[in-house]
Amino acid sequence: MTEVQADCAAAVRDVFDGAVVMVGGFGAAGLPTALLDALVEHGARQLTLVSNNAGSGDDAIARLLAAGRVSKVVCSFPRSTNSEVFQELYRNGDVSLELVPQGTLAERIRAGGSGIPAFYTPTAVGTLLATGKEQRWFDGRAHLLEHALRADFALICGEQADHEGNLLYRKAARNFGPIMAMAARTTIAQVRRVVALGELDPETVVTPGIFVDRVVEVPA
Amino acid sequence: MTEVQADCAAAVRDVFDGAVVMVGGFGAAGLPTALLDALVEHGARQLTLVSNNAGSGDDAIARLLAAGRVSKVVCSFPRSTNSEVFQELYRNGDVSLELVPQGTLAERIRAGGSGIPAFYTPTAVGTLLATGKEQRWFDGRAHLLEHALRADFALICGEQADHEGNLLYRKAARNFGPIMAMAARTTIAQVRRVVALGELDPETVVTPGIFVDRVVEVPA
Amino acid sequence: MSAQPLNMETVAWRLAQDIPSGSYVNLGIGLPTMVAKHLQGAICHSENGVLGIAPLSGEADEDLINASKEPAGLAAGGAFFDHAMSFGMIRAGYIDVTVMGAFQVASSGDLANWSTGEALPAVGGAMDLAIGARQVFVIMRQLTREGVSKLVERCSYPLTAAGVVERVYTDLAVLRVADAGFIAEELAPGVTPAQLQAATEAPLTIPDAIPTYRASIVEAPA
Amino acid sequence: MSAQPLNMETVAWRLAQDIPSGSYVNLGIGLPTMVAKHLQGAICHSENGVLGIAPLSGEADEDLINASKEPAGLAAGGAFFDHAMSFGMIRAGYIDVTVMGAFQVASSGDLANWSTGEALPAVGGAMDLAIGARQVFVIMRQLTREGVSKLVERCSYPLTAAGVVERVYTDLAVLRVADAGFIAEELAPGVTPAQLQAATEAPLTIPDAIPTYRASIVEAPA
Repeated sequence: MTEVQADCAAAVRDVFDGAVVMVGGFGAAGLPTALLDALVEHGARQLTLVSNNAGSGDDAIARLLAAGRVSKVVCSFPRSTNSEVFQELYRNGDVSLELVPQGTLAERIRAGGSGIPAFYTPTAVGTLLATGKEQRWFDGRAHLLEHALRADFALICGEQADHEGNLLYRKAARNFGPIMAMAARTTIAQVRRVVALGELDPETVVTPGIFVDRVVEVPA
Repeated sequence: MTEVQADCAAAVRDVFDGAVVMVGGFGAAGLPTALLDALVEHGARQLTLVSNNAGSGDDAIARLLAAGRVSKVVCSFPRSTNSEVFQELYRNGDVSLELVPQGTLAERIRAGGSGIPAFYTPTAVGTLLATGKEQRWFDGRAHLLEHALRADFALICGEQADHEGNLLYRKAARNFGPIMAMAARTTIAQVRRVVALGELDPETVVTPGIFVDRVVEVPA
Repeated sequence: MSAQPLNMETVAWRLAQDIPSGSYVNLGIGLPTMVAKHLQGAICHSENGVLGIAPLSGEADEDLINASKEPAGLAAGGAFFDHAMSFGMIRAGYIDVTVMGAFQVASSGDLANWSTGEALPAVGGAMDLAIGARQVFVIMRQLTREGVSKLVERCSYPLTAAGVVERVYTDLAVLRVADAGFIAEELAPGVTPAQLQAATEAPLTIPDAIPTYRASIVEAPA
Repeated sequence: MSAQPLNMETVAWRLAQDIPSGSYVNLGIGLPTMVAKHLQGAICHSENGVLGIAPLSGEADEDLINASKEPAGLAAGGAFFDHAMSFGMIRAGYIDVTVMGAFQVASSGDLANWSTGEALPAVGGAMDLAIGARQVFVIMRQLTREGVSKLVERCSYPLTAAGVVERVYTDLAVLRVADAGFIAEELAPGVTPAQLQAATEAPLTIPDAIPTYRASIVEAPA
């Protein structure tokens, strides 16, 4: 059952201290800014953030970090342009980092959303990021065992949603949205427009509503 | 590079004896009938067929089987309505069968198309279909190790394609098409309509052309 | 065995009463498809890549079929997707209820519904659904054509999955799988506790005050 | 070190000549993005879920950015997809060429381009692209700002991937990675074999008859 929420505050009402929160977006594209701002307001602490980036300038992830709400970040590229907020927290030991190659991050999230607990990948074999990981050979090539990532909440950004929670995205703002929606117990989508049931073409739905728990309209 | 082929014969011209051929479709929906008929005509033998079903009545898979071209079938549901052709070949030992749960079949194909050599799944634990498979526990639950499936050729059926090979499907005829397109060295799609570059909305493309090598127009 | 076997339509109706509006439901091949028209507000998943699959209402379309490969319709708000996503949904626990037929159900919740040991087995999506859906409901006649109970202490047929069945709906009763075996919750109309007991070859508890359910549908002739 | 360093634009042009029309290409962050405008008929992949990414031509759209997070355009025949598919494409070998920058390339083909041991490393998609693409081309200046060769016998910086680099395009030469080390194939305009040798701290073969390539583009001021 998908609920259409009146505002972002209602949509993030039950994010609890210590929750694992996936946040969609690649740079600014697909970043669920309004939901993140509501999360800052909401006040949950000790969050584990799973996202490709760790904030840039004073974007919404940087604001959440600056508010001291995040204790751990799982991401591929924390050193974005102007990621000073994260860098200072990290230097001071206020936030820990699990650095994951971007494709492995995506595949771990997709596995979490697909009932696959673990898989093997050739990425990062023989590198520092293979430290402590099981290595195994398939077809004459070394691979690493990687585990699924799941989350308590996913905050994502879509273009349109209907009342069943079916989602469309816009251009490259799609990025992590579809797989994070699958991997979270509670998926919350901010969308530019909520439309009536039947308005979306069932052929073009990218994220079926079964993966989406709450939608909230946040016009561009 | 995607080639638009003049006819199905040209599209399947280089399927070789002993090739592994994935065939899309779930029942009649999405079955690439014209390509399969061209494959019968083409004459390649000792094929390994990877498909959900093993023919029904005198459909195109049954015709390929009846022509004696297939030595092994990897599928989830060989005992469809009227699958007599397969049943007799199987009973006589003329074709071997690897029976795979449907979800595991889909995931193995998807893994093959995603550079993932193997993964763990909870499906089939403790059943006859787990025989000989490595079992491993994750989060207190038993899982089986399953290996990726790749193919030399995939024959699939789409609704529209452009000259870059971008594909749209129609309704439930989508089924195995998108993942088989990813998992084959050479992917051949019969589509109801080939359109000019730029006619497909980049938001609604289901299978990007990078996965598609040949398209051939076969009007409904 | 003198129980008057219920029309399975009534059993399908009874089962549907236990599926809340808004549930995501997968209906297996055969008897389970009878449940479809009794569902209220549920959203049906078909493993061939459809959410919102519905009974056919209009012209048949060869590209829109259900898991039984029969022509189907699509509810407003439906969506199409590929097989990998469809079974990802199943394994990851997004399907609230799967309704399946069975050859045997054990009092441990073990399910046997894919093979009776025949030369050519077929499994389809049964194993994925059995381990993936949050609840597995079985609908079946309680006895085989030969009069043998399909509720057993231990399955003699190959398992589909171990310990997964939560509830069983037969032409004799509604049963729940519990630690101590089957617990009968309701009797089908016209069935006595003794008849149910005689038709069950597994640990079974029949509470003294077991109610008989009344079907609010008009039964078609058996 | 007295070699006149080439404008990297020329190097980017030279690299682009080795990418056939119809290739699927991923261009990394930094110098590799300079290759884009010299490509002829290649289809560019951006790991954030785009095929057909193109230089911006028109108004910037915040939802259409490249892997460097800069506004971009889309070629006819482009498509959008999610991150799992994007990296599935990469790992499964669908990207014909990835062009990357580097801190160091070893004569074994080892690539170091994600970390110089700083306190806060970032990896992005570099490791996936390095092992997944069919060919890894590196574009970089041959020397660091301190005048140290980035072509080395063994990388001192942490590896991105082992044994993956096929060709290196520097401001001094075009080099191929072979079993016996780097083989210089062409010299950049104005560079002598002695200058190339002096700027290389790795096994290097410079054929006697090595040609000098001529750039057919007008160089912008360095």
